[in-house]
Amino acid sequence: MAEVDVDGTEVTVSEHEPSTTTSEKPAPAADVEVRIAAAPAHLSVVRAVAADLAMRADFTLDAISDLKMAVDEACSELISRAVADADLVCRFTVEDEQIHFSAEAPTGSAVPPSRESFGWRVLTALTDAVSTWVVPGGDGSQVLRFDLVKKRADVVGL
Amino acid sequence: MAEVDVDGTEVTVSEHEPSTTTSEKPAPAADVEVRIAAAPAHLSVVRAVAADLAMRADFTLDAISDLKMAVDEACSELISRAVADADLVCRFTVEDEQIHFSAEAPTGSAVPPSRESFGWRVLTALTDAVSTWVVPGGDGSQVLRFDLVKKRADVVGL
Amino acid sequence: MTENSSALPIDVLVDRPTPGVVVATVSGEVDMLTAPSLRTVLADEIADCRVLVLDLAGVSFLGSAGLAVLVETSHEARRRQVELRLVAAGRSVRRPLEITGLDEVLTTFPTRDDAVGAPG
Amino acid sequence: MTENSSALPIDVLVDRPTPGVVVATVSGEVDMLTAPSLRTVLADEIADCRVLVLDLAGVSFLGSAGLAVLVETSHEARRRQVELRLVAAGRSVRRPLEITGLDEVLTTFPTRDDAVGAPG
Ligand SMILES: Nc1ncnc2c1ncn2[C@@H]1O[C@H](COP(=O)(O)OP(=O)(O)O)[C@@H](O)[C@H]1O
Ligand SMILES: Nc1ncnc2c1ncn2[C@@H]1O[C@H](COP(=O)(O)OP(=O)(O)O)[C@@H](O)[C@H]1O
Repeated sequence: MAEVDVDGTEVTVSEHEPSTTTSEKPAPAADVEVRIAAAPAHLSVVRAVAADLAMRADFTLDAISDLKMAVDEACSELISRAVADADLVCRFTVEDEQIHFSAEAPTGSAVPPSRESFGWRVLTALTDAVSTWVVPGGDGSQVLRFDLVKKRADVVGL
Repeated sequence: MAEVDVDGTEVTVSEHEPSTTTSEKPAPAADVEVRIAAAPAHLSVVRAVAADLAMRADFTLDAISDLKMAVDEACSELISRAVADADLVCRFTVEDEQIHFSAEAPTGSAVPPSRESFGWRVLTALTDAVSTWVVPGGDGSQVLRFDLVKKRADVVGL
Repeated sequence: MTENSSALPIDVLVDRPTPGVVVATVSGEVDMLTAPSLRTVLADEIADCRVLVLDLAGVSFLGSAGLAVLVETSHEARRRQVELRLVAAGRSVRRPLEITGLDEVLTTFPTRDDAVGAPG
Repeated sequence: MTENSSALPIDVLVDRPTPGVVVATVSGEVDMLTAPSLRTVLADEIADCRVLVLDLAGVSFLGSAGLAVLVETSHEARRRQVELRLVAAGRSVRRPLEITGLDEVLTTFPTRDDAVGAPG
């Protein structure tokens, strides 16, 4: 399901776990995990964590700004689609030249976000790789997940 | 075990869960939970979360600075005393006029930090209530915990 | 996890330096939480001016919910024959506009004085 | 959870504006992670000066590990008859010094120029 977009972003939208994205490599344990109520009031905490990690990993100022926006976009999408009273869990892993971010929340729909949406175009423009999919949770529920990779320095564009 | 310190901070050091601190009230679920590897490199993420929450809760600039320092102090103490490869879990709850912070990590010693230490004096100077204790974890292990409360605006001093 | 009701991290100040000109000065973070209040203020102000200056110099974060408000306001401005001018200073505003190509669609100025003083 | 090896968020620049005077300009966050590198630099510099100016104006966080380095450096300075002068500007440095009462024990100045120019 993975493809390379016009701007070089590796993108995946799938109803199953994608088979060729970074998420499939044996994942190192996350450096930082943040759990919030899936509500817009907590978006800024997740952006603050993203900015702090990217700054310390010596990201360029543009890359810090892009990561904040990408993390905000993925979490906003998860919050819009989350079931009531859900938690949103974010995991950040700082790798050599990039930060890997993944986030998930229980959702009511089995359909992942459309790749025709403005939000998806923004995500692909901001990141070096992005994927999203829905996996079955416990007792018949569904979990929507985003996975993205942002490099320390890069040239991106829509 | 709880007492009121010279500057009005409610303080508790105990080997058992204290019986008269804020931590004993039926705790509301945390707004934000942050999990890090118990290592100094991740202290700044926890401070960034503390600062973001306090700013949005309209804390005074002195109170924001004090909360960052108190959170850093509690987490530094937990990191110093943590067993190898441990995780440190922090929980923030934003209440009406205050932020409640708690943090814990597995430790090798059953003895909580001394209230004669410089670190403890700093913590009591910075916060409105603070307690620390060691609880039994799974399979014979020990967990050291800090619990503190910082009000939106306050006058504090050592 | 619970939801707290903290102060909204956005401020919008409205000012009328000359007749027909409204300047809305936004500061703080424009995201999914705060974009609705920005939308409400701009929908009110656009009804009663010839030039709407949206000063974003004090905006520290502009997410796609905020960009959507800019796009909607620009459509509404065209419909009402109001001139929309953005003040976009600093990376946290310029970068999202560039990434989405909106900098080529919207009229931007580096400072408030440039925007207010531009020939109509 | 793993430990990452990101760049240390501290910088120490050493400068000798006049003979016998060393100015160490610190920027970034001084916490449990970074205090050891500050300690190392100061222990080196204090061996070879008459006046040590520690400019903390660019410090955005000063935790108790950093305060401990200041206390140790002050003791070492007294032992070596070196004059220690701190530049403490901004809340993130002044507040921790006040809270711990260290502002009454250490000699502080509002600017680097004041500290360098003070009568010895
Ligand atoms: N190029 C753009 N720049 C900024 N905002 C846009 C752009 N295109 C669409 N939007 C805004 O994004 C929102 C969703 O756009 P759309 O492409 O229809 O996505 P979706 O399919 O998710 O609804 C709309 O409110 C629209 O105003
Ligand atoms: N008043 C103070 N201000 C700043 N640092 C101090 C002060 N008192 C002690 N310290 C520093 O804190 C550290 C621990 O001090 P101490 O009171 O002995 O606590 P502990 O019992 O935890 O060792 C020491 O390195 C010391 O330099």
